[in-house]
Amino acid sequence: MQAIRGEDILKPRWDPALRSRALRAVCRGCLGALAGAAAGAAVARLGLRGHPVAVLLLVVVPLGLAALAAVAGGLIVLAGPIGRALRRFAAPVFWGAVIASVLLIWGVAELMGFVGELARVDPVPEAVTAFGGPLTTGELRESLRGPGRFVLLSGLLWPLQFGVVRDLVVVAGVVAFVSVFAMFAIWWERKVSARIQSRLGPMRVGGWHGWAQSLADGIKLLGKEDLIPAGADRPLFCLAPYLAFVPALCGFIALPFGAYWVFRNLDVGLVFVLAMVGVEVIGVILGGWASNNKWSLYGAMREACQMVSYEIPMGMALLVVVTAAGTLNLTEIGELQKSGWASWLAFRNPFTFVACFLYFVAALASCKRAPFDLPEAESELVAGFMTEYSGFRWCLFFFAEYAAMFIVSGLATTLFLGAWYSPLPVRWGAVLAEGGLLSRAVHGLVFCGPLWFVAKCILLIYVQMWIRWTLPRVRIDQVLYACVQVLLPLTMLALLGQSLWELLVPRGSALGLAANAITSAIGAVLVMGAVGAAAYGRMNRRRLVGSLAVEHLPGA
Amino acid sequence: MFAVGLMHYVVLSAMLAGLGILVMVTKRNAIGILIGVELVLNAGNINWAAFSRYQVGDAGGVIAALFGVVLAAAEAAVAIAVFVNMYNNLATVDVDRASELSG
Amino acid sequence: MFEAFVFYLLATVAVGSAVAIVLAKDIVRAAVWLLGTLGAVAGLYFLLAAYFLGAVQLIVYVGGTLVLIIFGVMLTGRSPWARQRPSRWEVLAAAVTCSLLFGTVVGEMMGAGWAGSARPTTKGQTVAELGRELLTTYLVPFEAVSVLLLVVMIGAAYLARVERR
Amino acid sequence: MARDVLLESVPDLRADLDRESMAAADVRTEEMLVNMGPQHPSTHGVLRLVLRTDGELVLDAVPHIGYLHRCAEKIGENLAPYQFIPKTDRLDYLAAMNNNHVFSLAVERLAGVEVPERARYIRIIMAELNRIASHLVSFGTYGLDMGAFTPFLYAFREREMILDLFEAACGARLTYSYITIGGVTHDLPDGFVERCREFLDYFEPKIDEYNRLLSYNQIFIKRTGCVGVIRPDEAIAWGLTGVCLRASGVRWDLRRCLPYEIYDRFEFEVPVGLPPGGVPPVPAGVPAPKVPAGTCVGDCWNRYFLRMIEMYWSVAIVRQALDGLPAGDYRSKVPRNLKLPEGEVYFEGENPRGQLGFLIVGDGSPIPYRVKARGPSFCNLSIARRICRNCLLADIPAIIGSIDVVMGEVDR
Repeated sequence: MQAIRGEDILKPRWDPALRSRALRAVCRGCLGALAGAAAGAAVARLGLRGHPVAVLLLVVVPLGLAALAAVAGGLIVLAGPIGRALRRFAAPVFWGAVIASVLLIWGVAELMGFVGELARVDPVPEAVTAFGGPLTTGELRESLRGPGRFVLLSGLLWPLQFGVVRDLVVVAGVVAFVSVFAMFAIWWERKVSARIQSRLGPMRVGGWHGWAQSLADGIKLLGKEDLIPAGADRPLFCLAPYLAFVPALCGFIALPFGAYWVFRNLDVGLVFVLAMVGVEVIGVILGGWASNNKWSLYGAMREACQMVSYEIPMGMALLVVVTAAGTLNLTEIGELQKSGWASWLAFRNPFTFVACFLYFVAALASCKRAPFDLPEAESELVAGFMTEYSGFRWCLFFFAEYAAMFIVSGLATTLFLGAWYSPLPVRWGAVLAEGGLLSRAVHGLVFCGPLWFVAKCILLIYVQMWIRWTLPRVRIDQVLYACVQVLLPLTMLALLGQSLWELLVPRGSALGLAANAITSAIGAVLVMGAVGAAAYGRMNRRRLVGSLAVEHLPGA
Repeated sequence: MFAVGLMHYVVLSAMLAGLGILVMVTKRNAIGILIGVELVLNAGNINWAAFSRYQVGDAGGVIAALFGVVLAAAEAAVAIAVFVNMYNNLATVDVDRASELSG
Repeated sequence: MFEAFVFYLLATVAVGSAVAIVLAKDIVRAAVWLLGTLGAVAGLYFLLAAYFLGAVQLIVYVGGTLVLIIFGVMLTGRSPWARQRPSRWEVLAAAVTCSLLFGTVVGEMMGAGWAGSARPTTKGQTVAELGRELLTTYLVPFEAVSVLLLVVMIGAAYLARVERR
Repeated sequence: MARDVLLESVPDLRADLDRESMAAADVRTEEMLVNMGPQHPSTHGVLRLVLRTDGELVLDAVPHIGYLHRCAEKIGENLAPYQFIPKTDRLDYLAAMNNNHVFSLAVERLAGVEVPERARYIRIIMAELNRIASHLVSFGTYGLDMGAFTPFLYAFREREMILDLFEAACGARLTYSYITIGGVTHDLPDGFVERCREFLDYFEPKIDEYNRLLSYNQIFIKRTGCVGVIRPDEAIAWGLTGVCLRASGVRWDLRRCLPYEIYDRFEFEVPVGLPPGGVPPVPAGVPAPKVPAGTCVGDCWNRYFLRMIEMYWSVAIVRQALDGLPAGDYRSKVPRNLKLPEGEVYFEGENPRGQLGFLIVGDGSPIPYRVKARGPSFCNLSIARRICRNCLLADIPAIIGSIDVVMGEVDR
């Protein structure tokens, strides 16, 4: 019997006729786009005297399309060798893609910052609304240092001087990040759960540890039939997943990934993000209600109860930090924590330290992760509010869940765990921050930057996964009891204590410093303990999982 | 036309208030009436915020609007509690059938 | 121009959703349309540079009150009378009355001569300023609202309690 | 008999039932009839429960059965006993060895067949290993019912090894038909004893690991402690057997009370449900378990925990049986067309889920006149409606899971 190999799953099975047809279509498209670009260049030069908008629309866009078509054609021609190479070097390709995307994001951000700075040098308010824009392509070309005359590049950069365009680019980036992150998180959750359960998890699709599993699942889900139950409230049923997903996406508007890496630096950033986490619930409730299924309805009711109650302790735990920081602006809160480990707000005093844990528990409940996953408790409610969903809409609920996980982890990171700063004081790297591109990259890698933020968020998400695959689920009355009678009083006490602490213990006093030192030491011990436990488990993996290898047994 | 001023907001809020009253009058379901009340309160709040920005120029209007949001939330909580109670007793939330309350 | 565009967009969503509430037959649909109005009004607050108010609108109204309303709809169930419509002339009379009301209000306001300053203020809009005002100038209403919230909490809990054996 | 006395002390259950449903009816809230099953993740197959609910509160739960009915008893009236053995596999398919064992014993008792000594030991080894496998499934799926996925895979990891042992002995991994009339179908393969010992040494510490992972988890205790409590008199009145009976504090285990086969030769204890602070008996050398606070006798937690303790004792019995395994025949000579004498025999044995009984009526021909099975799952399930009343929706999987029914045996 021939074994099914993993790589077969992603192997494209080209019908030769189809392939040649696709190739012809792509070639035709490429040639057409090139011709269009040439005609456009002529028109732009002669008719419109090289106006930047005209150049952009008539030359750059067709050239881009031609390039895309050429790439597509190349992919079709080289599908075989590329596929083989991909299979052969799956791990390097995977990690190369990761590093390349990080570099790409960084490069785009640098360029946007560069053009934004240029546009701000000579602020002509009227010019912004006028057709031409404050910067011409010529000016851009002048300011670009380099040997060549970057006509194309300056044409590409030109639109970036408008805020709307920059916003659109960032929005596209956020959507892409959320989608890719959700797919990564789904794959990673499967790997984490597999390791916890002494399995391997996905190993085949894509090669290196099944890294393309989420991709394959996504394609499968997109191809699934979009079922709508007969008795369902059709419009609401269709609308609900978007109502769950869009707020989760909006939460990223005010979430700062770095000092300058925030879409809108809102003065009320914290309240806004919390509101977005809270609005997500509406989609879930409506989905449950519109499905016309009793289990879905149960899920919706549970979600409503749980969210409305857990938002209160969650908000209160965050208020503890807000009283310590004195602002709701997430970027400013982040900036407070740049002096290394001990300056992180979780270690400010005992009350913020406690609030950190309280927040985490409340956050688990509010993004319905185990042990608080009652709205979708599969052993009780089949799949809760998602019972009747399939395909893409189901996928959206999933994306919303992982986006919410990232948002609550991001809030915890920003407010408690030093935001985008590393445990090293950022002033140690002051020299690097002043230097050129490379030294700034090193600075971003070692001292501060979005990578630190994302890494901390992923760590917190890992903890959420770890909890999920370890603990059983609590009951609805226990969920509400834990909220109203345990978490709420504790957060209230923490808030009261924190307020008194701010009033009675002046900054820099001996008591304040001692509390700071002790809580940071406890935090360090906790982290070291976790690392040590992980290392111990890694070294004794075989023994912990099972000394009796399967091959020792009869029948194997 | 392109400059948005106070009047734009005032007219919008008047529209919302009118529609809110319409909802209150035409719905028989108690929760529908509550929705109408929320619309009217929102209309009022828009006025507070708009006047605060364009006419008066201090934080008073925004704070009044904040109080309005809080009051609306409180009102909704009590109203829903009353409706649930009413439903428990009368098995309906049709306000026309809840005439016992008037006695 | 941009501001006007956003304003008209949000105003259309708000009023359109409100009209949809009037026309909605199903009470859950009405609640969903209310989401449109509330969200658009929150957007208008952001446009008015009242960021805190906008965020509070989202967190309290959309995340709290609306959930409460939908919850109430679910608790009271789809009773046979929930869908019953008022008669046509009742709707007509109500619409005429409300249009008259709307016309009167707008007319009065036009006549009141509120020009509104051309340069809108940004004073007193940051969270810090709002907080200071709340705890100085508006301390008494603030405390009154706090007491009211407490009373509401107790009252709602008392009312909604179901007596079981 | 003691049973009759206890029965009289039980209040009239039907009157109690009506009073409760009357009281529930005058609360004016939306009551909902919810169909739980036959396709539902936590009804362990095709059990269907019709729940009358008020919000999260379950006022009444009516089990509906019969979705897996395969006329097993009627088939038994048309087949020779040795042909019926594969059908017994499919009753409680998680404990096929035990089913084979009890049916074989019933037939042997009716027809007076002698079983060689070695076969008796092999039968004990197989029955107890299958008890462990069955309890492992029960433990794993119970974790699943409570929302903990990981114990399920741990349990299946270990069960896999037992299945490997069974596969080595008889070639099958689920429906063995290994224990048969007059002995077992094959002798044990070479090296079986060593591998079995290796497995036991590996497995015994794992039970403590499970306890630390799930049994003593505070959330788990809160979910299952004092939920679905069955009083001892109730348990007897409703005819519960096995773990469900013992968890209520009734020390009744056929292996000890009416020893069959050669169970009287082994040292083992019969654990029962204990109040908080109680220490159930375990073999020497394993960490002493302790019943935590928040539980009470006869609740879901005790039913679950007894299975964990019983696994310890099953390991102990298998060890003793491996030590005492004699050489010799593995099967006595039994004629193909074994004539069943006129008369009837009813024999019960202790299965993982309770007492499995077979009534066999012979009429002098090779084919029995009547075969009747008493399935423990069926009898245990009967109390579900009684204890699923006025609990929360999330308690239903907890209670049904702790009763641990196998629908193949309920519907037969």
